[in-house]
Amino acid sequence: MGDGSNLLVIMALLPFVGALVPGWMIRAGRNACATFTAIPTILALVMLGLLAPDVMAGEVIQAEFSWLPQLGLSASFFLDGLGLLFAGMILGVGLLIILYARFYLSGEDPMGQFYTYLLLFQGAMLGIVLSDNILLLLVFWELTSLSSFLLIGYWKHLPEGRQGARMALAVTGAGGLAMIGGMLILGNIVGSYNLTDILASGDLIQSSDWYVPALVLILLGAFTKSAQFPFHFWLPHAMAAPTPVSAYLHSATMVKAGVFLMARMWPALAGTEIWFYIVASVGLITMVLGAVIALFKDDLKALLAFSTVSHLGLLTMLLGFGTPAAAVAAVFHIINHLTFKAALFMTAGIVDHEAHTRDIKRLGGLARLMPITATIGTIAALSMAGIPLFNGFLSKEMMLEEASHTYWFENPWIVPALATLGALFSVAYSLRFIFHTFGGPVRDDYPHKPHDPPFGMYAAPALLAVLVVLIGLMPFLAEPLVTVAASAVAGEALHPHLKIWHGVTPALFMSLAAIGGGIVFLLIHRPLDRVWLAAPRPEAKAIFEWIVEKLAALSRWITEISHNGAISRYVAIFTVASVALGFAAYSGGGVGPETRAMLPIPPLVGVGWFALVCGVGAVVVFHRTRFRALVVLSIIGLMISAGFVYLSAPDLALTQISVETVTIMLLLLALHFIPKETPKESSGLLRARDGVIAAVAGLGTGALAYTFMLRDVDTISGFHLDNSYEGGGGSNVVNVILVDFRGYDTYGEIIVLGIAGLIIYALMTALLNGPAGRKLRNTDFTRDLSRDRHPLMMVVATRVMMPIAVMVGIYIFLRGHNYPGGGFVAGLVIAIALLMQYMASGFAWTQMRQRIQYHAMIGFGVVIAGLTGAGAWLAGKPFLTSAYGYIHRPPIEEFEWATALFFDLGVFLTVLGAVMLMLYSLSRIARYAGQQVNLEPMDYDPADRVKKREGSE
Amino acid sequence: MELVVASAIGVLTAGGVYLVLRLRAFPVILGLSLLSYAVNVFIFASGQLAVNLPPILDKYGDASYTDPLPQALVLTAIVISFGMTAVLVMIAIGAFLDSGTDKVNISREDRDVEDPVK
Amino acid sequence: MEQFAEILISAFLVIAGIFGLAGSYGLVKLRDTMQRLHAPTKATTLGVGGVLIASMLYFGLIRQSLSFHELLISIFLFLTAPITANFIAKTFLAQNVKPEDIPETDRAYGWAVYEDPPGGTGVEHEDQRGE
Amino acid sequence: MLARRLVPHPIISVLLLIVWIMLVNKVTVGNLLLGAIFGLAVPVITAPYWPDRPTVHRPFKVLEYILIVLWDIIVANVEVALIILFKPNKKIESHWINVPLELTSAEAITVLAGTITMTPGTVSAMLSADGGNILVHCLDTDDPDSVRADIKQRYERRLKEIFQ
Amino acid sequence: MNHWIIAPIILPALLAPILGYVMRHDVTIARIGSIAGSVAMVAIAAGLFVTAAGGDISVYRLGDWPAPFGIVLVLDRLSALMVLLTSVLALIVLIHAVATNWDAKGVHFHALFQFQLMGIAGAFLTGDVFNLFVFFEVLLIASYGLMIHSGGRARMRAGLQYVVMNLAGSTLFLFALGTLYASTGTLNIADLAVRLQEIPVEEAGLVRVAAMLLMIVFAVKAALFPVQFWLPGAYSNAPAPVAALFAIMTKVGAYAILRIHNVVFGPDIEATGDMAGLWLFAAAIVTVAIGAMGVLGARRLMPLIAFSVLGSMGTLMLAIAAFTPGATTAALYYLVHSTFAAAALFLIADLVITRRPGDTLTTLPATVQNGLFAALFFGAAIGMAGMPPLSGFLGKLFVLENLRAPGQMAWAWSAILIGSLVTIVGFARAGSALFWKSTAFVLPENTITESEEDEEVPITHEPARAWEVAPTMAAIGALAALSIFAGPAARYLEATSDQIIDRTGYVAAVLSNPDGLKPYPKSHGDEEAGYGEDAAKAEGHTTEEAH
Amino acid sequence: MIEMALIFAMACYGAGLFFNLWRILRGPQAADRILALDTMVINAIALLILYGIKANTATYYEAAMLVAMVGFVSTVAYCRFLLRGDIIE
Ligand code: NA
Ligand code: NA
Repeated sequence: MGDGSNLLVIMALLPFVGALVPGWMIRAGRNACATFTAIPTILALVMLGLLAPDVMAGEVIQAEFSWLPQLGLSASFFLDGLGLLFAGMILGVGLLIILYARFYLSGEDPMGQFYTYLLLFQGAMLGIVLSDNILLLLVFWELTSLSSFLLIGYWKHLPEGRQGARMALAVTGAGGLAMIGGMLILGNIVGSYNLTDILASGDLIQSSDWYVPALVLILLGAFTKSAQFPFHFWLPHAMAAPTPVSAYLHSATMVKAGVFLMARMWPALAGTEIWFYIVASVGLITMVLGAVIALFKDDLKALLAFSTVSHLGLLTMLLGFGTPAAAVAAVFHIINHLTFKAALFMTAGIVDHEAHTRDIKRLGGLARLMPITATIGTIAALSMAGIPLFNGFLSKEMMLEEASHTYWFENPWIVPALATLGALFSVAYSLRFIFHTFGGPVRDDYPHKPHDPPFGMYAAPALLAVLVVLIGLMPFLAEPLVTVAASAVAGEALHPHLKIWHGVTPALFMSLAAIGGGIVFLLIHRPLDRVWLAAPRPEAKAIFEWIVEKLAALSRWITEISHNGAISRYVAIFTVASVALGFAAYSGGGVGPETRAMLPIPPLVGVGWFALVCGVGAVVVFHRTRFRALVVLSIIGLMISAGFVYLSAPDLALTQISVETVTIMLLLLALHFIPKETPKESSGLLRARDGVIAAVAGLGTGALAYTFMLRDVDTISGFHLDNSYEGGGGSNVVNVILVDFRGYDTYGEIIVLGIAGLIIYALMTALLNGPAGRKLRNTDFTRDLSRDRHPLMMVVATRVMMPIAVMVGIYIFLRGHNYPGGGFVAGLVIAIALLMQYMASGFAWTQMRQRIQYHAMIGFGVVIAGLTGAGAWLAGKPFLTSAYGYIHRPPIEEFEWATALFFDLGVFLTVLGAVMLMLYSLSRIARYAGQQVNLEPMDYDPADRVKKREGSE
Repeated sequence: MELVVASAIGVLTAGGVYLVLRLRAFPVILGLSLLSYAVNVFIFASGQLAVNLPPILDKYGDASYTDPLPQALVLTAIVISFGMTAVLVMIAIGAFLDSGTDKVNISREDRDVEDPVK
Repeated sequence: MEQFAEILISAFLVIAGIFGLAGSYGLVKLRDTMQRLHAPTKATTLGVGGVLIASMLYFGLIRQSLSFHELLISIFLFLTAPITANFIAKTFLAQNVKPEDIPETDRAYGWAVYEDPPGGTGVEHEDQRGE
Repeated sequence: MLARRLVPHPIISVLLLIVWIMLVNKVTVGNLLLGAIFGLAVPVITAPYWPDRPTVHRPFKVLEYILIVLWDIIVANVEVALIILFKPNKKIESHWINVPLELTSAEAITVLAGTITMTPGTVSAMLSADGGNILVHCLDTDDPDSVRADIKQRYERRLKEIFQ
Repeated sequence: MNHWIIAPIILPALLAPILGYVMRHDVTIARIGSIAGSVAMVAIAAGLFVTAAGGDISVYRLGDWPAPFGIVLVLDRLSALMVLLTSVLALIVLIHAVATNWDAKGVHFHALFQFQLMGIAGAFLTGDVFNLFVFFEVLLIASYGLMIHSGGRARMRAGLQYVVMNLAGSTLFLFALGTLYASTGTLNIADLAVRLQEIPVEEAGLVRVAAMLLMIVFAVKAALFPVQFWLPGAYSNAPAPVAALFAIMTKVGAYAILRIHNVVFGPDIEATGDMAGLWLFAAAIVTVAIGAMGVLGARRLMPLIAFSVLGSMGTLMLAIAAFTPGATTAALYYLVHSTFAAAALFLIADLVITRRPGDTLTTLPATVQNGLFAALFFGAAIGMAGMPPLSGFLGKLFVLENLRAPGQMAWAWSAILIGSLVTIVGFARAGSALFWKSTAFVLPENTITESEEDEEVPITHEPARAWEVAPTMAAIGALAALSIFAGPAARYLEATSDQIIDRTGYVAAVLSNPDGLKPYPKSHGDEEAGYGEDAAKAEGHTTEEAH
Repeated sequence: MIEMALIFAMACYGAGLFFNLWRILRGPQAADRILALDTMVINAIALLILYGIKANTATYYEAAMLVAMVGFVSTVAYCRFLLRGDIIE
């Protein structure tokens, strides 16, 4: 890459870098801000100037950086004639706008923000015209949508601004997304996203099956951006933006992006029938429609906006014609439209700024009050009208010429006639702009007395007006630029000659007809206006907003109906989906033959099964009477534990039965605070539905289990059986799996418990400190059927049983590695023993005698388990590697130790701590709820009676 | 025997699902407990069912044993579901105390109307 | 000897079975809750006791491995059965029986379920006084 | 005092040693030693929950009491089993009996209540609020007073000797 | 063996108890400890990332047991990436929580937070399906605690629903695992992959059920239709920083599908075929639609963001469902992107809604720093909606580019593009109401005080300090960085995707047990050797340990 | 002979389970249900021990012991719930 490439890249990025400036410089004042904002633009212009000679000489300057090669996205830029033209416009007008905005924006407007957005937009726009990679182009394309959103919504307090911004974003955004699709298809056809490659593959593209979808999607992008029918409606509403924005985005640059894109893709996409019929037709319709509407707009900016729509239609139509001459006309008109339309917007802005209104009906006679402005405006408007000697005339003549020999479905009249009609309306609204604003007598009812603005404000439009005249008189000045640009569009070298007089051509007559007709229309504007106002016509904004609102309402309806907070339904859907998809999956395969005979069913097992089924049925039937449901729940736990015993799973039985008990305790504690009954509220239909879902789910799981139980597979557990004793030092294989082979699972499992303890404690704290705390204090939860809280008999029995239970706990803990048991069950046994103590003597009394904090116990447990596991690192072994050995030292004949025991100790402590912390938290809530606290271990010790009697005697 | 276990799993699942679909927190908790029984037995059954072959190694004999791995998995699952149930129970209490209702479904009115604590 | 042991064990098992069945049957047969309370707390206790003794004898005499851990379960049951019965009885009384329907204590204090113990039922906890 | 702190409940310690042996189900020196260690250690942990240890005066009386109760339990079971199995419900005549107590030790009252529950046709339903009476439910009797007298004579008297 | 592999799990697992039990009385110390731990976690994760970048798959055999008998941790590019992503996100969220004082609004925040990290890291690193379940539970239960952190009426009830739904999901997980073990006899992912290759489709009924149920389980986590219903309620009622952290939680589901349904049930496996892809694809399409509609129809900011998360999960899943290397690369890119995008949105939402009464999108007076918040919201929103210059746009292009299969393209493209449009419109409406319209709005004097009194969450009118804004900026910065460095990122992700799809490499690494492992196999089975010593074995032929 | 006696005893306790179940489901008083459940637990203990004899193993003894212990605790808890509302006040 040469110097030119570097310069090109720097130029492309300058506005983005520059966007950082205003936000920072605004602290130095508004003048400094504007000045420093201009600098990046000026620099970029200078660079463009440096590059221009090479481009004018026919060279294409390229630069490429890798960005996301996996996608085919690279940061590639190139500068050819078309790019040069547009870059020049973007930067040149940009500079003028910066100048103009400095004077236009009032003191309350955040100028830093404005310039930041403006430069962001400038960068995005520049990016579009310089991209040599269509994905990169898409990036910049979407960026223009975003930055224009910010600019249109700049006056955020104005509803029109917000709505206009959203509408512009929605419409251009939609087009942009369609274009993404189109570009991706296009890239796929060509096999490259590089624009240069794509432009060279026109034939390949146009012969592809995917040509039409790609074309349509890309055109959607272009049409929305360039406000082509039927997407034209957003543009006038974007006029809510400050006038500099309208002048810059909505006349000079952004709306031309669509036109640019069509011009850019011309070699690749244009020239086919479908291209002609879509593009030219849409352009033609837009041109006429825009012009007609413009005539009846009273707001100066709206008038100009629809005029812009019309002119964009004109450009689109020209590009749609697909001939080199039309390309030349289009390029030339792009330049001319830029000059007069930007000048007109700025003029309108000045009028608004001075007179405090843009309503034509409230204006008139300004020529005398602000002659400079009037002069500028008149020159520009005459150009817009296509009056000879101004530049607009030249390109319009070329357009009419092209239209005059264009056939539309073999009809030679339609296109020229409509083109003339468009030109006619164009003359009419242009003249209306001049005469109804500046002409006529001076009025005395302006909202504000207008004067010509300071030089800074009219300098920019004045300069443009000068250009209008210059090009109008000496079109050859523009010829080199038009030549390179048009050649770039056409993809071949063109040699156009721009001149004022073309001789007596059909175009001349069409032009004359337009001017004459235009004058007539202006004269009869008043009655026409009445007819227009009386005629029913769709209000695009209203329709758009109606559609968006309806879509939003529909979305809201669907969303809220489906996500209505009914977890029951969510779970029902989840269940049905699981069963259905599971079944679908199953039916796609098959199962092998049964490989195992069924085990016999002893009668006792049948009894247990019956009790279990009854238990489940009873829980379901009794579930409204909550306590009763809890009682029958115990049957199920008991039967399952018995089943585990019978089916060779003693460890499971131990765990199941102890967990079951603690769970019941928790549920009982919970039931204390919540309603004791469940109201009957689901309808019969709902219950039936749930019944069916439940039955299907039950059948599914049952059948699944039945299927796999009769089929053997080879499992990895043979290894565990083989290595448990020698490798893990224990003969209870289940325990060795838990603390060794899969000790890591157990580590996770105790952490779950520890977290559960923490959450419950945290929740309790949050509850007591929140509104629930207040409520608790005012609610009496006590059932208080009985007046004895801590009966003597229970206390005494517990005193004896406590130590025994602790002993059992120790025993279960120590033997776990070799026999059923282990840290988890031991922890629960001790917890249950403590629970017994709490039930006997009450929480307060017991807690007072409790020396170890449960928090600490959980912490120690988790840390001990973790450190035991990490201890293996000392031996260079992985986490949780165990060691074991035997101590032979009389009188203890053989004492076996294993590091797994320490791990199990961690398990034990965590379990105990977590369970007790849960109980503690629940009990704390109860105490908060106004419960009395006991200071004695039992309600009344009869021995006290004796002591008292003795004392009194 | 397999039929007994499979049907027990089915019944437990059905009961559990039915209760989980109820509208109040308490039956939902009961339902989840039943489901947790069901799934524990289900995993347990994924090994071979065997009578009187507990995986406690006999140091001196060469006995055969049932598959110990599913048992270990079930143990882990039991403990985890205990922790989960405990948290769920506590949150149910919290939700009830905070909002005055133990409905599990949150209706539009619940979301829109901010009734202060009574 | 073996023969005798078998007879002994079988006898215990049969007796235990009968008592166990009687206890559970009583639960169904008897008229009201307090009556039903008699059945299991007695019959079942001896039933299980019989089973436990049979088990001890079986492992001690037949399997020649002296076993007495069954005793522990017996101790447990003997310790807990009265407490259980006591609680169930109180539950029944508190829910279903008015103080008038049972004999009075003929002393200063009535029955525990209906009357506070001397000295009341504890004190307020700091939690209730607010934090 | 230190001894009391270290061995808060000697009887419990012995009991726990026995429990340990029952648990491990194997009498070896090692197990005895381990059992002794735990037997001493566990009561130290649980001692706070049993602040005033009861005193037992006559160990032989304890043995005698246990034997009597065991015998009565067997009798009770037979009697109740017969009532349940063969007596028509209509003919079963239940009674509430108020038994005033002379015992004042909580442990003694508990043992008495337990004994009542385990023996013929009686269940101790509750105590009075100050622990001075036991409410007994009698399954089937035509003479409630004799039942009360029996309880006081056969059990309370012996317990009084043991505990007071 | 590289012990650092387990560090992302052990570090928070040891730190959390200390935070929860020792430091629970002093919030300052807890904060220092927690942040220090999280910084260390980022460093460790970065180290692991570098280690894995080379392409070697490191296996950590817990307890020194050989795979598949013990549990192994597997560090490959994917797990390293996910752990790094988690730790960076966590640090950002943690700083936000501390700076905005969220952590002090309830107890045990830091302990739960660290446990949450442990669970997530554990899920990403494990090579065992049951262990995956265990760590799912760890991360879930920690998330329950975080979800209801600081309490409140709506949060509590939403929390209850969140727990119920996830318990249902966990139950299904266990059903799936039971079926899987019953039909394959193993739990190790690599071993499952080997065994699955052997199962002919005529006998694959059970494993197919297992595969499908597992997919549903993961879909619940990833919030895919029709099991996505829980997400909006949960995320919109969680404390906003927690919701930001949850951005990674949905990714856990996505990760699991990427891992399990590529390595074990890959589309080229005869037994399961393209079953997963088909269903995932359909579900993802609907999810995108639901997300977009939710964004457009939202009345409140938090649900709006939650629905946008749904939509992004749909897009992500579309890419995952293709099960091709290119689409997987795109999926990974989008995964990283959408994590930070969601986090950024929730964080900025937190800054805003703690300064106004509630998060309704009705107009209320502008908050302090309206302009700053608006800018941050704009940045985060264009990130999420997939607009340039942030990474969402590239991610979207990337996904679209790789979904070109016939029958796939029309649906996927329409869904993603139309979904984007609707999302953009939705965000524009919301942002306009929150930040633009508010500038023109003044609430009548008396109403504001009244509504403030009722609020459970007190409103602050303090401007956000630098520390409070920095994490949001960092998240948006991550999006920018991901966009600028898309090339290098995609290179790594491409390699990652190749590694994911290369089942053989994974299996070989996991099942090749070096000598010197503990149990000296008294070989299991009749074949002399233990389990697959090398790739050759893993790759193809059977491991029939006929018993 | 022992075999026969075992089967007899098991049949007795098995039948007992039915009676317990009946009473649990039938009530009518909560006390009845608790009582029946407690009895069922005790019957289950007996069955466990019987099964231990039949299977000729002591492995299941711990289960019986644990059932005895937790059965008591849960019975007390059920009663306390009805009596006092809060089981560990
Ligand atoms: Na364990
Ligand atoms: Na099987």
